[in-house]
Amino acid sequence: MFQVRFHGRGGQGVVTAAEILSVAAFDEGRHAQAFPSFGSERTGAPVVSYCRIDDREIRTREPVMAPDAVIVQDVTLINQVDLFSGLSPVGFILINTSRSFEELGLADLYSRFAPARLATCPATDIALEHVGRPLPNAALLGAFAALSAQVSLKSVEKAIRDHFAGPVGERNARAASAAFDVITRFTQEVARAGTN
Amino acid sequence: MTKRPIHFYQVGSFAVGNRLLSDGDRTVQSDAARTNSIDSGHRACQGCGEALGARYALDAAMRATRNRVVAVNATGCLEVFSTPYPETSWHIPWLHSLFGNAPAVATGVAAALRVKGRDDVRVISQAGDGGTVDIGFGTLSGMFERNDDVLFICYDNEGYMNTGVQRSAATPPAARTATTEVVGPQPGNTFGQGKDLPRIAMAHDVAYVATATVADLHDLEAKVERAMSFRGARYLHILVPCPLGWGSASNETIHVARLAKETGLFPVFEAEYGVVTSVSKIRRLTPVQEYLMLQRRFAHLFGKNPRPDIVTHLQEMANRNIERYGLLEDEVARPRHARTEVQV
Amino acid sequence: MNKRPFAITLDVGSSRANHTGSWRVERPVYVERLPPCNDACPAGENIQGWLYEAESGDYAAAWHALVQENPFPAIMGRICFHPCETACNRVKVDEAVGINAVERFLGDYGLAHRLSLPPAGPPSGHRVLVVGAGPAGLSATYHLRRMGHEVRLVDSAAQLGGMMRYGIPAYRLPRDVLDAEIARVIAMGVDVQLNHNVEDIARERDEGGFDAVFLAVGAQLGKRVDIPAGDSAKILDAVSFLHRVAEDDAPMLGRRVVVYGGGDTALDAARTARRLGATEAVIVYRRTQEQMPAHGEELEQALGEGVTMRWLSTINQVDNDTIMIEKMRLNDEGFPESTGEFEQLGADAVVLALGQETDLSLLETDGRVRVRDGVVQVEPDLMTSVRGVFAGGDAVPANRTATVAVGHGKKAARGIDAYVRGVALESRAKHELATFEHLNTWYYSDAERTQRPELEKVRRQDNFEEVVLGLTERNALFEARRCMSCGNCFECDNCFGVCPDNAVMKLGANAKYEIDYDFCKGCGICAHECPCGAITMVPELI
Amino acid sequence: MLEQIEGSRAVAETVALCRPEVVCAYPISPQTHIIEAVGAMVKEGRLSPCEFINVESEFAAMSVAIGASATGARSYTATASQGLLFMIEAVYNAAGLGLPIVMTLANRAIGAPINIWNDHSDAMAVRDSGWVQLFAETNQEAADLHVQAFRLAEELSVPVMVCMDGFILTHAVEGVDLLEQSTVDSFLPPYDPRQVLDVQNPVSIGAMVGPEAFEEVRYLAHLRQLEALERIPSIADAFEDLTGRRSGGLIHSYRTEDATTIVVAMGSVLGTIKDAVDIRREAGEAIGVVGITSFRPFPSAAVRAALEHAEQVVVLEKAFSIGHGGILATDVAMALRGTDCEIHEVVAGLGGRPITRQSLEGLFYRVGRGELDSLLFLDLDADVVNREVERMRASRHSGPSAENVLRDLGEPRVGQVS
Repeated sequence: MFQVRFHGRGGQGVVTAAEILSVAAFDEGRHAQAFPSFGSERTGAPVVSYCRIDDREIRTREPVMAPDAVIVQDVTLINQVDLFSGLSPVGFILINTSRSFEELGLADLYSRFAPARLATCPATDIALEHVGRPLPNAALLGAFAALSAQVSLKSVEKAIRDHFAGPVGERNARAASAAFDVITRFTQEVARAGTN
Repeated sequence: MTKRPIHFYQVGSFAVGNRLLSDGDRTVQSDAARTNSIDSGHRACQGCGEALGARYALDAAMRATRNRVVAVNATGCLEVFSTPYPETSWHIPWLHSLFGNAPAVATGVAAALRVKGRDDVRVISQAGDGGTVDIGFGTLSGMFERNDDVLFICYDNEGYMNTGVQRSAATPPAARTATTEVVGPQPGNTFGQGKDLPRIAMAHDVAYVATATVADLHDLEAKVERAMSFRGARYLHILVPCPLGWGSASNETIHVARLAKETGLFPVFEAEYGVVTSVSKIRRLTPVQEYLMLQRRFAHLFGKNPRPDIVTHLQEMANRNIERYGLLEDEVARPRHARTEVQV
Repeated sequence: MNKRPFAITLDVGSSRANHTGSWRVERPVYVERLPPCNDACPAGENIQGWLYEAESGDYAAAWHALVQENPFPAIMGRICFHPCETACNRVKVDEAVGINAVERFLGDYGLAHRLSLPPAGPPSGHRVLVVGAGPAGLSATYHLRRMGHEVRLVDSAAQLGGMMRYGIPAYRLPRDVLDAEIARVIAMGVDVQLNHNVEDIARERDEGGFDAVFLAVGAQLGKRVDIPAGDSAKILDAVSFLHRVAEDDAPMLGRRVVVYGGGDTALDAARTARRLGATEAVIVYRRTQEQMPAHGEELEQALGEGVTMRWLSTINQVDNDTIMIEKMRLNDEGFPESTGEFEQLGADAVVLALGQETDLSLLETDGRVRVRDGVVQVEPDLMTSVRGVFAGGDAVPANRTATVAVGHGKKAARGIDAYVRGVALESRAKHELATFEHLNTWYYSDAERTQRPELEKVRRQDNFEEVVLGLTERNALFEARRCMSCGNCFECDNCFGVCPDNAVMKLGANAKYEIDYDFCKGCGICAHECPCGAITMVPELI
Repeated sequence: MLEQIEGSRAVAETVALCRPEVVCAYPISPQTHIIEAVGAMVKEGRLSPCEFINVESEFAAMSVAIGASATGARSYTATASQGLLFMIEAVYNAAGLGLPIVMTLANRAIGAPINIWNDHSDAMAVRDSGWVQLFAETNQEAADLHVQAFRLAEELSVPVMVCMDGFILTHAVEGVDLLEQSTVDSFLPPYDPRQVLDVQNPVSIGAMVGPEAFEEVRYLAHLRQLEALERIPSIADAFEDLTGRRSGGLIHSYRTEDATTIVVAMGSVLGTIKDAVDIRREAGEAIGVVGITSFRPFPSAAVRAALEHAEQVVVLEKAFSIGHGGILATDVAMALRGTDCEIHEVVAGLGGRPITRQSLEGLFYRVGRGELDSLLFLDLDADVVNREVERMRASRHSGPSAENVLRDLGEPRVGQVS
């Protein structure tokens, strides 16, 4: 089972992101489960959602305690929420930012993981470019597909188009594809650096 | 307006305060030692109009009563964001029971105070528009007709925002909500429905009925103060924009409320014993379009497939209010203080 | 009281444990922006600042704030052409704030209450020669004295004031006002030498042992043009004419006076002529009213006093008691061109008001000071091509107004101060301009501008009584309070009041406010509802 | 002082002796006589200080009581049947907030079909609300239970419902020994609220509690009811010490010592059962009866102690869970876990159907002979039921069968309904 935890703020589409990821996995014939964590917080408050992917039926309903990946939609949460709590030592981290882990003050964290498992992606910029609105969730899903290889870009794009009707879906799918390319290049570089 | 305009210091009648105003002309909110009846740390959305309206109203009531206010709160956003265990934002005695019974609970509080001879302590019951015009309507009407000594405040954000923006009987026509989607030939909420609760309250002949918005603090505070000068049932209806439900920018909460009044869509007035005694005149008459365009819930009226017919319909509603209440300055003034001699 | 039910009943105010500042992606920050009036003021006055003091009715504080930059509020309040009012954001609401009228009120208040300028600074040991006792020279003197520098102020005229005395008629600037405000500067301790014509600036500087010189010699020579004229034609220039009037030596002009030109000096000359007994005072100007450089209010007052205008006309010939004028028309580019239509007018005298030139003879012996197009060339700090020699006012390229000259005086004083102390002139960083878009004008009360009363026209005809009268205290206060305080917090409590999260702390009178970032969710209402644009939202950094 | 008095009147007089400060009510048969009488006493000043509020619904009635109680006033209301269901949200809320409200429930059936007569369906509908539910056997006990109810409620900060059979008790005129004011005053101290809306000492009452503490809140409410299991008998003892009268307590046992068959029931039917038991005893049958006074909290231990020696237990109740069976019987069965008692569920007296001694005798006779099914509906008209069942099989149409049943019975019954 592969478990993903999304961090963002109320109103940023965190729940939608988990849902789309689960649909992408479902489309690949896998079992998937997406669910939110509801609090009394409102727009702007830190919120989380979860997605589980497995090849078997997923029966558990407990919250995700030890995620295999953490996706951070809003980088301003870094000093405010325990974002990486319970994350597997071989887990993935994907942060929506144009900066590096070092610039974010996360050098320590970075040093504890394999380089190919941690990535930052300027998803908001990509969304602004392709979608015209600062909603990074579709782009992050594309980036996640590239980073984790848990789902294919094709499935992610399809799930996005299913979720957002018409041209909005198309634009979001393009954002996902662009982010996928960014992270693919990144992982290739890491791989090259690793072999050198 | 209940309050005479302050003549004149730069922003005398409009801004929250001013370094040069006399104490009597200062708003409660300008006082560094105001109660903050609802305090920081509440979990309302950014730019929440209801959090603001509640503090405005209750702080004013606290001043008017020399800090002797007990509040009853219906279920809803205000209740949920202010009192999730283990924290409460309130600094006043506060009781939450149910969604539809805040007026009746307040009746009980008032009865208990009366039986204990505590006529110095005053009761405020508050709810959103759902708890007022819909599920709480029966108990509210009962509280009105018994003339219980309660000021009921409706924080009207025109929908069920707590549950995810569904339609209430206070949702304006054409507005998108989760239960009045923008599909079909008449997108959004239906025309010709909804309750005008201030007028219904007036029909109960209660001592005092007023409307206000979070955009005019002086007016709002004056109305709370005026309301607290009466005994018996009173009603204050405050328009509180909801950035989430209206799709307005969080920094435009006050601006949007102001335009609601300046367009005439939300008439601001007060009435005593069933008779309108004053209205807040429109200062800068604004076409409804300007108001509507700030809110995504009306976005379907503009853009690629605009609906000027619906905008016109809404403009007609505003015009009707302007005519009904005489909201324009140059209109013949209605008789002021034309109040009956009935005393409580 | 632990007998309360668990979880259901809570202690008040406990939510302060929940720091909602973590929700914020943008933070409000208080800023100061440059008000457009300040930006436009040639004298560099902090207009918004002194209006702020005046708003509270503390006129002495307002006066003191004003004279930090400009020692002549009563003069400026009369003769300044107030570009501040043109720039005023309130123009877009109703009408500009009557800054000039309030300035005059404060100036007169200062005189009436004998308020003192700031004292001279402790002696610096440096000596400065100021040539010319007009607005530039006097302003420089004032600022230099405050910096502790010794000043010798020389002027070729018999009295101090330069063009303020010899160019501006008394009905615009009463002499008692002029004298009183100049006297206050001189009282700071100034070595004044009048009737002193500097002939060689280098020599004067060396002999006096001055560390620096400020040339503020003005533009005292009236421009002349060649107009065919009969022998007995009476033609004089406006500068000399006004100068003589100021010295109680008014020339005889006759009954019908024609003034040629379109500037303020032309109007001054025509209106002065009326007061000297001319029954007709006609201004002939080759362009249109719209193109006239004179200020509108001056023109209105002149017309009110019976001065008449001949637009689109040039004088072709001056004879004994007539002149010939030619009608002009505007070509496609808006320039006047001849029409060949002529008209004869009766005229006993013609006053030429076609501009002024600077007398730079005192520089001739040296020749090192660079001069171009009849004016002295200066660096931004007003230093000329010769080290230690500064110039300002009408003698350098700029608008020739008293206010610009006052500003030059201050600027030169700062330049000189830096020079004599051997340090670089600090450049003051300008704040971002507070444009109209920064304001939320809803909050300003509707208030039309107060009009200044004027002397009844019939009483202006034969004397030099002041035409424009001052504001009453009540009106001045009203007018001051029309100021929107653009870009500068004036403690209206809006931010404190409109925050849904009580995250703005009010620190008390004059201490303004502080954002409590523990709770600020960054909604931005405070910035949006700040009337004067003194809050900005900046993205939250990690 | 012993008076021949209507049950409602006796309750009203006793409630007044308890000095309630806020009384609110909305009329519904068969509760009306109680609140009419209290209202009159307030109006004439006999009950003072007291605010009597005529509200617009039962929902408002309980809400007013909530507000008044939270403000430190002793609060009382009364209702029945549909009224209880209309206020049910507030009923749960009062318990959740721990407000010591006392309410009389004049037990009545629940529609549809609308029916104003007695059974216990209404009380059962709020069985799990967190209220203490005490069932009165007689009007004397009904009156006495109110005094004990206020004391119990205020000691534990729980709301208490005194259930008395509608019409059968409320409208029955019989001898009731009304207490003296001084007696009640000495038994019932002034209300000292555990939490109160006080401007000097403000608190927030009624917070939203999430998953992190909700279960604990509920468990604590349960503990409070368990505490009530101890307080109810001792309050009854104290009452007996003061008045010499045994009222209240958890259960009443009658001729059970040597009984091999014990009947269990609640409310006024206990009297008829006792008569039937006496007759069966004369016939040589070892039969007794246990009356449950405290239905919530349910006195499992006391019930077990009273029943465990019996071979057969007959639980006769005026309500049932449709699709399942007896409600009280289920509770009794849980109390008797691990014993060899055979339990029979008998549903009787629904919608005011009279429970006659004769029927009961017949029932007990059959019990004695081992002829009883596990679930029996006493005095059910099998012909009517069978005809309707056949008709339903024929048409397969869903819908109310009450009209058909009435038609079969020959004449529609017309009665005053609320």
